Amino acid sequence: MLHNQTKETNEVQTTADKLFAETQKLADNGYRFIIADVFEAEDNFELIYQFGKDYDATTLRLTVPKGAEIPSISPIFFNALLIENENQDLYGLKYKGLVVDFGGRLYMSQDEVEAPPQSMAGMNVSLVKKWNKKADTAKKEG
Amino acid sequence: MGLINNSRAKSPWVVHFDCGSCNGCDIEVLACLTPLYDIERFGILNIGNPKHADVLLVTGTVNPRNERVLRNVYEQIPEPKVVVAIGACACTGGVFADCYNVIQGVDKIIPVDVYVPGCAARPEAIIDGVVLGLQKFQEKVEKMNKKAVGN
Amino acid sequence: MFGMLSPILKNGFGKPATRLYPFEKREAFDKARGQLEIDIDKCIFCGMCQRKCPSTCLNVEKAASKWELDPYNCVICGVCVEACPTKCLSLNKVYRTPVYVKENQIKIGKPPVKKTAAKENA
Amino acid sequence: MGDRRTVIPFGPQHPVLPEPIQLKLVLEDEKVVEALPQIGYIHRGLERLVKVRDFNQMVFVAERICGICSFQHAMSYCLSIERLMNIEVPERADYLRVIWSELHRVHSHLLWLGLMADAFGFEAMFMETWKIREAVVDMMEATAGSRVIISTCQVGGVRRDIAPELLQQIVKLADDVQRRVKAIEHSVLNDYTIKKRTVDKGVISKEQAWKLGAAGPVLRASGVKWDARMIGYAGYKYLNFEPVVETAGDCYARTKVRFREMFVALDLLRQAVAKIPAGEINVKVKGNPEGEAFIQVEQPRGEVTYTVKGNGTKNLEKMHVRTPTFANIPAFLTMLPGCELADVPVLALTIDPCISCTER
Repeated sequence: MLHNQTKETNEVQTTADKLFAETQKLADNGYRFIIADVFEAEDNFELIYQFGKDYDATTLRLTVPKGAEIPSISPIFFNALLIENENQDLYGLKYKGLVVDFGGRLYMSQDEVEAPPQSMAGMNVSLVKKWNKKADTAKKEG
Repeated sequence: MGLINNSRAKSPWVVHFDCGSCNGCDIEVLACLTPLYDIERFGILNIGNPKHADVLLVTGTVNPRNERVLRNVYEQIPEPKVVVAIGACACTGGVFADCYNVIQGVDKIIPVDVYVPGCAARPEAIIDGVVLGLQKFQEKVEKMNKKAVGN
Repeated sequence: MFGMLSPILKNGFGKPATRLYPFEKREAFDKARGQLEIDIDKCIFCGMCQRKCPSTCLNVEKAASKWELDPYNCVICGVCVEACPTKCLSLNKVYRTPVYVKENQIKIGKPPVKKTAAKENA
Repeated sequence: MGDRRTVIPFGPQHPVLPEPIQLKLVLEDEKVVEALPQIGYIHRGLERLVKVRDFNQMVFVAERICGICSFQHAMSYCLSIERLMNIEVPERADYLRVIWSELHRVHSHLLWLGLMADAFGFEAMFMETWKIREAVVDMMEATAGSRVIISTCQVGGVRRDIAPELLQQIVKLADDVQRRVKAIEHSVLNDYTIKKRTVDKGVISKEQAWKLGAAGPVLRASGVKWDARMIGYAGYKYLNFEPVVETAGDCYARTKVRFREMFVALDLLRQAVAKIPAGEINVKVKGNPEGEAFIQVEQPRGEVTYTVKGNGTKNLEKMHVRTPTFANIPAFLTMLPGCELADVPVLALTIDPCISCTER
């Protein structure tokens, strides 16, 4: 359950097909789009859309399998454009109908590194490795 | 030629390039220009054009996208030149050294002459760093003069 | 119109706002965080500082009784000082000066005397 | 028509903005028709660091998302972890958090004002505002030990206490800054040149601002009374204040909002010093965070949201930050069409861009 500072948000479970319609309903009720989050699991993504009206927040939550296309809500809320492009970059999600599509190149371009999956596979992270890396470069320079 | 190069060390112009710092070091570089620290009294002038500059101040972590911009700015500065890396991020990567989009230190991309530690580096340390860089700058000028005489 | 007069007079005749830094040095504040220092004799090489450090700038090797700091990676947060069980780490008030060449600070201490060994000797 | 169109890249290295961001501006003669941002020059990918740093170390990483509102980033992160772990922070720590965040707000707005003046070519005011700001920064150093990134927040409270004499000095500082900013306010808001360059430039209506998800002063300058501090996190629940609202929605209104916000912040400082109770400043944290939390906190640039998910280990599973500048870029893009090329720097500065926040 998602918490706000002071209270719990009302949460609506939805699916990828109904997402656009649900968002439209919220938009008609005077809500604004705040943020979309992605939680990555083994073979699916859990998407969370936050909407706000005054000091209340409403959450749309849906699960999509990896590789599935998700309808973009940027035609309704223009500000969803940046966050959806960011998710394309960082998680490899696919959005349908984005207003401006950077094609997964908002942060990183073709010849640059790819964002690692959230499981951090292929990233040199351990302390020991880092110190060895430093020593290696020192040797090369020296 | 010698006279011009000698006078360059007396009034060095700096160009500041932010590679991707958290703004902490940037505002300290700017703070050096403002009345309380006022490095202009040493003849140090901050300018936007790398072709006018002698000293390059680099702040922040380098990532593959701004690496090209950094190299471009560096190559446009006429010889002799001095590079000052400001802050932990520019020296080694700082807290972000383990991030996937961070190159650990500016010195992996361009030669760095002076390292200013600190997170964020204090204005006093930045002034010290520029002054230290100028000593090296003087050496480079002398080397260039010798070369010119030799030819 | 006259509103301008007071700042003009103040700026014209008052003391300059500039701190003449290299010639006049300001005293550091009591709480100022400068450089990390170690009293290596007190260190027991437990590696607590290394585990708590957010920027992985410390490296402690118990076998070689070596304590190593990369001062150019240190973000001077002071977490290691709070975490140190023997209080051998401290932050002084003097900021670290710039250098030409980055060098790690390596301190080699005496290997901690094992309690059991001490008992046997006694 | 076609040959009158030009694409002008604005940035990444631009004298007005110290930070690299690129805007591709499609111009028709001097008028901007379309704008497309190209970001990523500062992207570090620090949100993925949650996997290698434990939740206590992440405070210092979160703090370095942005050097200008560093304390508020650390505080928001700590608030979200405290929400997950159900930690009650001591009341004194709540007040100290307010004091440091309001000091940050004052210093950020002064910094912005200086940069804005610089964009106008108003060099003298740039120097004057930074001179005032330096007093605020000195106070941060006196209370926390460091000038901009003060590293005083931790999960469960704050790391350093402020002595009573220093608290009194903060009140003195507030009075002093108030007097000096009042003097500047008069000459800025009544200046003919500044009015000429800001009034009716980059107008965003109330509905637009709300729908575009604008945050902070941009939202409030358009007449929406929304301030995340009203939710009542940290010590704000004990203090009285009113969000600053202007209705015009143009650059002038945004400037005005920031001026008035500075006075509100100074007033909050005085209130907090007057009410601060004695007691502990932090509580011991046991266990690991588990669950999901969503936190909204008001920064100088607007509302930041933190979404964190913990899985019962010392590493979080996910942290996501939506920063105010990120939220304001769509609003900025809609302001641009119709304005002239020479207005772009001023428009860019009225959203108070902070690119290192935006890209993290």
